[in-house]
Amino acid sequence: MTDKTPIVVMKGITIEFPGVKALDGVDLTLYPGEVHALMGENGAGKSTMIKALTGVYKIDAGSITVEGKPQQFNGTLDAQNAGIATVYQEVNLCTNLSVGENVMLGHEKRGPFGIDWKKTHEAAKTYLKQMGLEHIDPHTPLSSISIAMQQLVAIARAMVINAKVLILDEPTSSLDANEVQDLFAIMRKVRDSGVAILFVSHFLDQIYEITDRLTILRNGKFIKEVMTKDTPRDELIGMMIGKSAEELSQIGAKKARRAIDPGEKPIVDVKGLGKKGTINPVDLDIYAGEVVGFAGLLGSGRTELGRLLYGADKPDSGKYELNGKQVSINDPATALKNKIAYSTENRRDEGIIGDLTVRQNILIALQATRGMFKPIPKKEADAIVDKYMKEMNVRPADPDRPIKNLSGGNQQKVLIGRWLATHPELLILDEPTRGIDIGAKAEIQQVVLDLASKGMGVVFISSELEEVVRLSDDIEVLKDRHKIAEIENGDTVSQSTIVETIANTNVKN
Amino acid sequence: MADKKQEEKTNVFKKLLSSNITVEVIALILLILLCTVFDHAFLALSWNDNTGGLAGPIITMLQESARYLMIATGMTLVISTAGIDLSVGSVMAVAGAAAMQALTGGMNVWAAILLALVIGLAVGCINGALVAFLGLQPFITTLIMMLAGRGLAKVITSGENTDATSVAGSEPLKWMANGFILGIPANFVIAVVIVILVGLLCRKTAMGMFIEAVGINPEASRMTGIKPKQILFLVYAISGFLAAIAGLFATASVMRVDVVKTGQDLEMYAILAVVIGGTSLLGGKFSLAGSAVGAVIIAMIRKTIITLGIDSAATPAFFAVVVIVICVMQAPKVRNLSAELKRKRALKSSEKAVAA
Amino acid sequence: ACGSGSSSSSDSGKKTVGFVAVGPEGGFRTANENDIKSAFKSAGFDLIYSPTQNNDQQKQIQAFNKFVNDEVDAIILSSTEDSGWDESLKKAAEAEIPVFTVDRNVDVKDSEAKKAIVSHIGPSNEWAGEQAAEFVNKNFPDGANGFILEGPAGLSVVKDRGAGWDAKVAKNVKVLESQSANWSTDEAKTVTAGLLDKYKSQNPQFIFAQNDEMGLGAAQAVDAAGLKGKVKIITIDGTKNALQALVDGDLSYVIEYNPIFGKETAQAVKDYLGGKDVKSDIQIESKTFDATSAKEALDSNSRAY
Amino acid sequence: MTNATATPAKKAAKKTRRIDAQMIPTIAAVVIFILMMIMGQALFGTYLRLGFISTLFIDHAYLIILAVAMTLPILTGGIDLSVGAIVAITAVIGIKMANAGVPSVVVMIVMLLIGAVFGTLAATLIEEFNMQPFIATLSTMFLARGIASIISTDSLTFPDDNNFDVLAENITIIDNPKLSHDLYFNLGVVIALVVLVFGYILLHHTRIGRTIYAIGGSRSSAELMGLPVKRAQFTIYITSATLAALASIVYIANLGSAKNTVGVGWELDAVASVVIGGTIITGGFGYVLGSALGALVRSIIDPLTSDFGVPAEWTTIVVGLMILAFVVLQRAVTAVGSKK
Ligand SMILES: Nc1ncnc2c1ncn2[C@@H]1O[C@H](COP(=O)(O)OP(=O)(O)OP(=O)(O)O)[C@@H](O)[C@H]1O
Ligand SMILES: Nc1ncnc2c1ncn2[C@@H]1O[C@H](COP(=O)(O)OP(=O)(O)OP(=O)(O)O)[C@@H](O)[C@H]1O
Ligand SMILES: [Mg+2]
Ligand SMILES: [Mg+2]
Repeated sequence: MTDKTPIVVMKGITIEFPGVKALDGVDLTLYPGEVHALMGENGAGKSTMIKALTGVYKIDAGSITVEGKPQQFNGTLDAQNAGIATVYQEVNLCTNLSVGENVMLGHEKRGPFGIDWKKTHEAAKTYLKQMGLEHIDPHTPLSSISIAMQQLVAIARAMVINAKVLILDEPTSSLDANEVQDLFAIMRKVRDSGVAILFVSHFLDQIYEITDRLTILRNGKFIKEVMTKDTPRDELIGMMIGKSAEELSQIGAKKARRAIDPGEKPIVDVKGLGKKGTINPVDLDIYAGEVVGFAGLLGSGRTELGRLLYGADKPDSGKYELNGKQVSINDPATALKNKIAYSTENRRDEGIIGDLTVRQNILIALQATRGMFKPIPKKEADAIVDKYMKEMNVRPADPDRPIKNLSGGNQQKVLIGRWLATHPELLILDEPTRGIDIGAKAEIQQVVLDLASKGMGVVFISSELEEVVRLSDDIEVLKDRHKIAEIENGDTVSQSTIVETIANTNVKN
Repeated sequence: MADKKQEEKTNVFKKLLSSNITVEVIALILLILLCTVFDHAFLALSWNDNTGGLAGPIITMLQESARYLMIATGMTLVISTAGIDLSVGSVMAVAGAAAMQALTGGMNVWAAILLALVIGLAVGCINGALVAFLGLQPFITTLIMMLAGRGLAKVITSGENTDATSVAGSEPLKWMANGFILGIPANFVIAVVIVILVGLLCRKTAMGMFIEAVGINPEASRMTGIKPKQILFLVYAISGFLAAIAGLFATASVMRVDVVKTGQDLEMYAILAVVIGGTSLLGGKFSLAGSAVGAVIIAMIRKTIITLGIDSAATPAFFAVVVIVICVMQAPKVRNLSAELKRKRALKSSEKAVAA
Repeated sequence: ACGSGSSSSSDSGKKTVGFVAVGPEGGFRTANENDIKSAFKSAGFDLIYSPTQNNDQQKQIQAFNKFVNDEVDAIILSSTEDSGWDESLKKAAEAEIPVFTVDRNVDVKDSEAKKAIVSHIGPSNEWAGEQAAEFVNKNFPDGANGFILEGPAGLSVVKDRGAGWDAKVAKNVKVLESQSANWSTDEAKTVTAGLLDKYKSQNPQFIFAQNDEMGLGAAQAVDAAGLKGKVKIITIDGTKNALQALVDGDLSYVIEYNPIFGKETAQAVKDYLGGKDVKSDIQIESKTFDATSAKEALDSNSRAY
Repeated sequence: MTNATATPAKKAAKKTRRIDAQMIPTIAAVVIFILMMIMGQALFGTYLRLGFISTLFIDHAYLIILAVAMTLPILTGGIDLSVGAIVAITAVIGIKMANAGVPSVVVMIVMLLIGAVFGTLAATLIEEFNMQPFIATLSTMFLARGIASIISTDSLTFPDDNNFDVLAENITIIDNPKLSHDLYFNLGVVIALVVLVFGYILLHHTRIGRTIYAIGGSRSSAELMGLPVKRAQFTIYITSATLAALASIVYIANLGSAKNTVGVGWELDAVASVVIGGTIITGGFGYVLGSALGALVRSIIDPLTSDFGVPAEWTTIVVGLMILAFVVLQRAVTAVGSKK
């Protein structure tokens, strides 16, 4: 195996941003016909390494050779021309165009009169089909499909380029188990055709399932390159976080279901809440100290239900009671006033305010509830920022950086801090652990449990059934934009309970 | 300890170098130098007993800059929300027309000033309502208001260039544009005070942050409980109000409104001042100080044109050249030239090392 | 065949006249167009008024062509430019619609197009420029230094007034600098203040402002510099404000550019449509004012603008 | 089985929805334009005359070209403010050259090249020096206008024997006894229509065109997708400036004369046309066909205002209100349409 000639060799890569050395002399070697994973915590420098290779960032020191030739790409286009196809961590597609156009952009099929749209859309269809997206019409506007599907579209797009190197930065973060398997099937096929694949994921199971070789980074430094099959999990975790695996905070067994007194009133009680075309009327109640999980497949309407609860979309039917009082939550401002907070799954478009600092991003929601002309006193603000930076373990621990310069996982932590700072009674978390490293994931799960035990109501939306089952008291199961079941969590409930419920329930439309 | 201090020093130095304002100030100084070379008395100041203030080229330049300061400040806030206000020039004309017409109609001078400000504010509010609540595009909305505002000014004066020079009792207004405070032009002082007030309003409350948030990502802002519509409405209203003050400066200086010329093309100057000051037309972070220096630069360019005696036919070309030079100086490519060179050198040496 | 609109009007007996205008721009222009409108109204015409924006000739051409299509009985053309009208005039000629140019004359090359123009009515810009030069020559027989404040570069009014000045000005009169102040009072004040600063040592004695608006601005700068009365300011147009300033001693000489010729225009149109002969060039008399004649004019309250 | 029958129905629904959502503003423009024409005809009786329609196109061939030109930068979220000034500088230089005896074809080529040079300058400032399009083209606007005035502030006319006339020659299709009922066009109109087709093909049938839409959606995404963003930007600004030069050719051929002040404010008319035609000023959505239509709508607003007998001082207000009414109406139709 070792006598294979590498296709990409990166040596001593150093990249410095004002104030941080994101990469410090990192090596990476990719071999054809192998899946290679970049491993490391949030902010370790994985995405930066990928951007260095594809010419998005200029390197400050080091060398890159592709197929033996020294290369200095001046942007993705150059990298593409050299046979490197990339799907970046944040989905980068154009929401103003259709799905098909996005897949084929830059590679449209041409006829005698320029682009031949019929052929192009047909081609798009076949690529979409490869990704298991045969049900999506290429003419659908991209903006109308969920983030997860957009992720798949982005991967389909990478397939169009006949690449020698395929780079996938956290492609599985928003996919459910089935889709991950579909994706792996494709990756195997591509790998076997002799393509080198660079893969990033925070799911160790996936890493052990699909990869051949690992490069481990920590704090922008190269730690080691190893073969996957020779490396036990604890050793890998140890290398990634710099301490032994045992020290990782562990969450015990499944949460015990919170008993509800017969006379107790729920915080939130909705009846028939719905919006035409997005989610059919749903009944739901959430008690203080309860974690309610939303489970369902991609596009089942979990996000839409969360948004309705928060007033991000205006419901067009239903009754909404909050602590026994009838309210109408028509916009986020009202929701926040009523102590409801919602952390979005779409971090880039609806979450972070990119050019503002981490500090401002933490404070902004609290500030909005207090009103524009009542600034939070500096002392109080400092305390809040300090508290949540520490609590969420945001790195780098500098609150005065623009949030857009943080790694994806750290952005997510800051956002959760933002919502906690408003002291909500009901906190809706939509995919809060997406893109978060194993250490931090456990931390966030712990935070959820702590919050609940202090009396907060939590809605927990996640594509990972495992964590839904582990954290929730009640699980609402959704399918095709209908609530199909409400499962009281207990010893008999497991992931398969939910999967079966979904499979065996038919939704009348 | 000493090391740290050293580091801080270099940091401050680096920050200064990378700031837009530094480039602006350099440009301003260069323009002043250029003028001084052509006209040795350019920097000379004298006391004018006639007006009770300092006199000299720099003073007239500051006097002219007052109106740019006003519209550039409003424009900064609007641009920060990723909008644009093309109507400021017309609002100047409307406000000026209202004041002059009211004065000739025998209205009390303070009432006339108030009337002008209210009208400016009202036009701003209409802009704001159309953009925020009807969701129209700022460019086209304020373009329409630019057309309609000019018409409104004509309606107010029945198409005349109303002249209030000889109206008795209008001294306060005249003083606003022509008077002096401690020898410094009153309008410049007033303008600077207003800019500082707006600055304090933005930075001491959360207004500035909210405006920037809306400009950076309106949807994310909405999700944090900010009401983007209110913010949008607010910035256009402020812009209208400040444009009215600028209109008073422009008309009171000659106590006459010119329905066609007052404020003509000034929206472009204001936008230039804002962009030179480092606020992006795509919205987001804004710098009022940058815009203020930008406004003074615009006045200085116009002064330079007069001082150098540039042929009136060539004026626009000269203006263009100066603006291009300033913007190119601010380009990251040019500014980071030394850093870029250093990086290239480091890369070369590391490549050599790899080869060896 | 189509339409019952007012524009195809022969049945109603009232003649329709299209007025391709510049638009209300204060001072001269507003007085002129209002006068034409009211004169035609009282002469029993139906006048359709079509102004342009920003002095844009294109919008005037569009309006002109529309009047041809509307088959109006006559077109009054107050053009922003003196050339570029051949195509449109040809159409008017083909449709047999008489055209009367007012204020600015137009240059026509095409013989076909020339036929459309019946008459030109208006005062002369060159004459106004000449008067300004004559005044300076007379007042400073030993020569003098001064400035000219021009309108926006390229307008033919600016050129004609300038040409008139150049034709008549004496050799010993030196123009230190010509600057554009864009017809604007406010800009003129700034520009003049700058020029006075710059040429302090050369002792400027006159300022020729190509219109009243700029002259009034210059006067304020001169006043602020403490030079009132020492610098003579000459302006063209003759608005009430300027005459008042003349009386107050802020200005020294005002040359009228008489905008009141609606009656003459309406009469010419009426005569032509009635089959009478019309002079091809109807020159409108303008006056010049000094302080005394200005006071008389103001006191008699006869000025319409 | 149930699935199989359900899918096609869903698909069909999605397809029509797509057309609705993006085309509605443009369709609204068509409908409102027709309504305006009918209103003009009903009230004043001259708007559907063949002569009116003929001159509408002939007099606004230049604006159609400019609107198509302006569509390109606006689709990317940029703008080209220099088009009016480029008309001026190319016109002044063109007529000067013609008077110096240079053959007309050469003159036209030089005019187009001058346009291209200014476009290249703007694109360089934007791409190489990070200037925002608004500011870069504002600078080239001042520059072009300034150079035009330096060259000449005279009213220039073509010499008698020039081939520009050919472009302006009327070609009559329907000849009626009265000129106002003739249907005619000239080569300028043909050029405008060719430009329209060119714009359509460029935007919808070339990869550069698709890149333009992608940049309008998200420039950083377009870059990360490996699209030739820089090349597209150069193409856009060079094309728009060159088309402005072409508009200049068509315009001065019609007039036979020009001067440095020609085209003041035309950039704003062009922007208004583009927006009326349904293109979003922040980029990403819109069609050239809409822009051409927008140019026609913009063009009949002025005659309507004057026919209504609006008092002089009120004209710009009414023009403004009419554009506003148009934009609001369009917005309303779009809102209702996309809700469905
Ligand atoms: N454009 C930038 N400017 C400044 N700092 C940056 C920039 N991009 C990344 N960084 C910093 O570089 C470091 C590495 O970030 P990177 O995005 O590569 O992390 P990552 O390993 O991909 O993390 P994650 O798993 O969270 O995606 C982080 O500390 C981040 O804050
Ligand atoms: N703006 C929109 N317009 C039309 N349909 C939409 C829109 N946003 C989402 N949808 C559709 O609504 C359905 C529900 O989406 P939603 O995002 O709520 O799913 P979900 O269950 O949260 O799954 P996930 O977030 O994991 O994709 C999906 O079919 C999606 O395609
Ligand atoms: Mg990453
Ligand atoms: Mg979801």
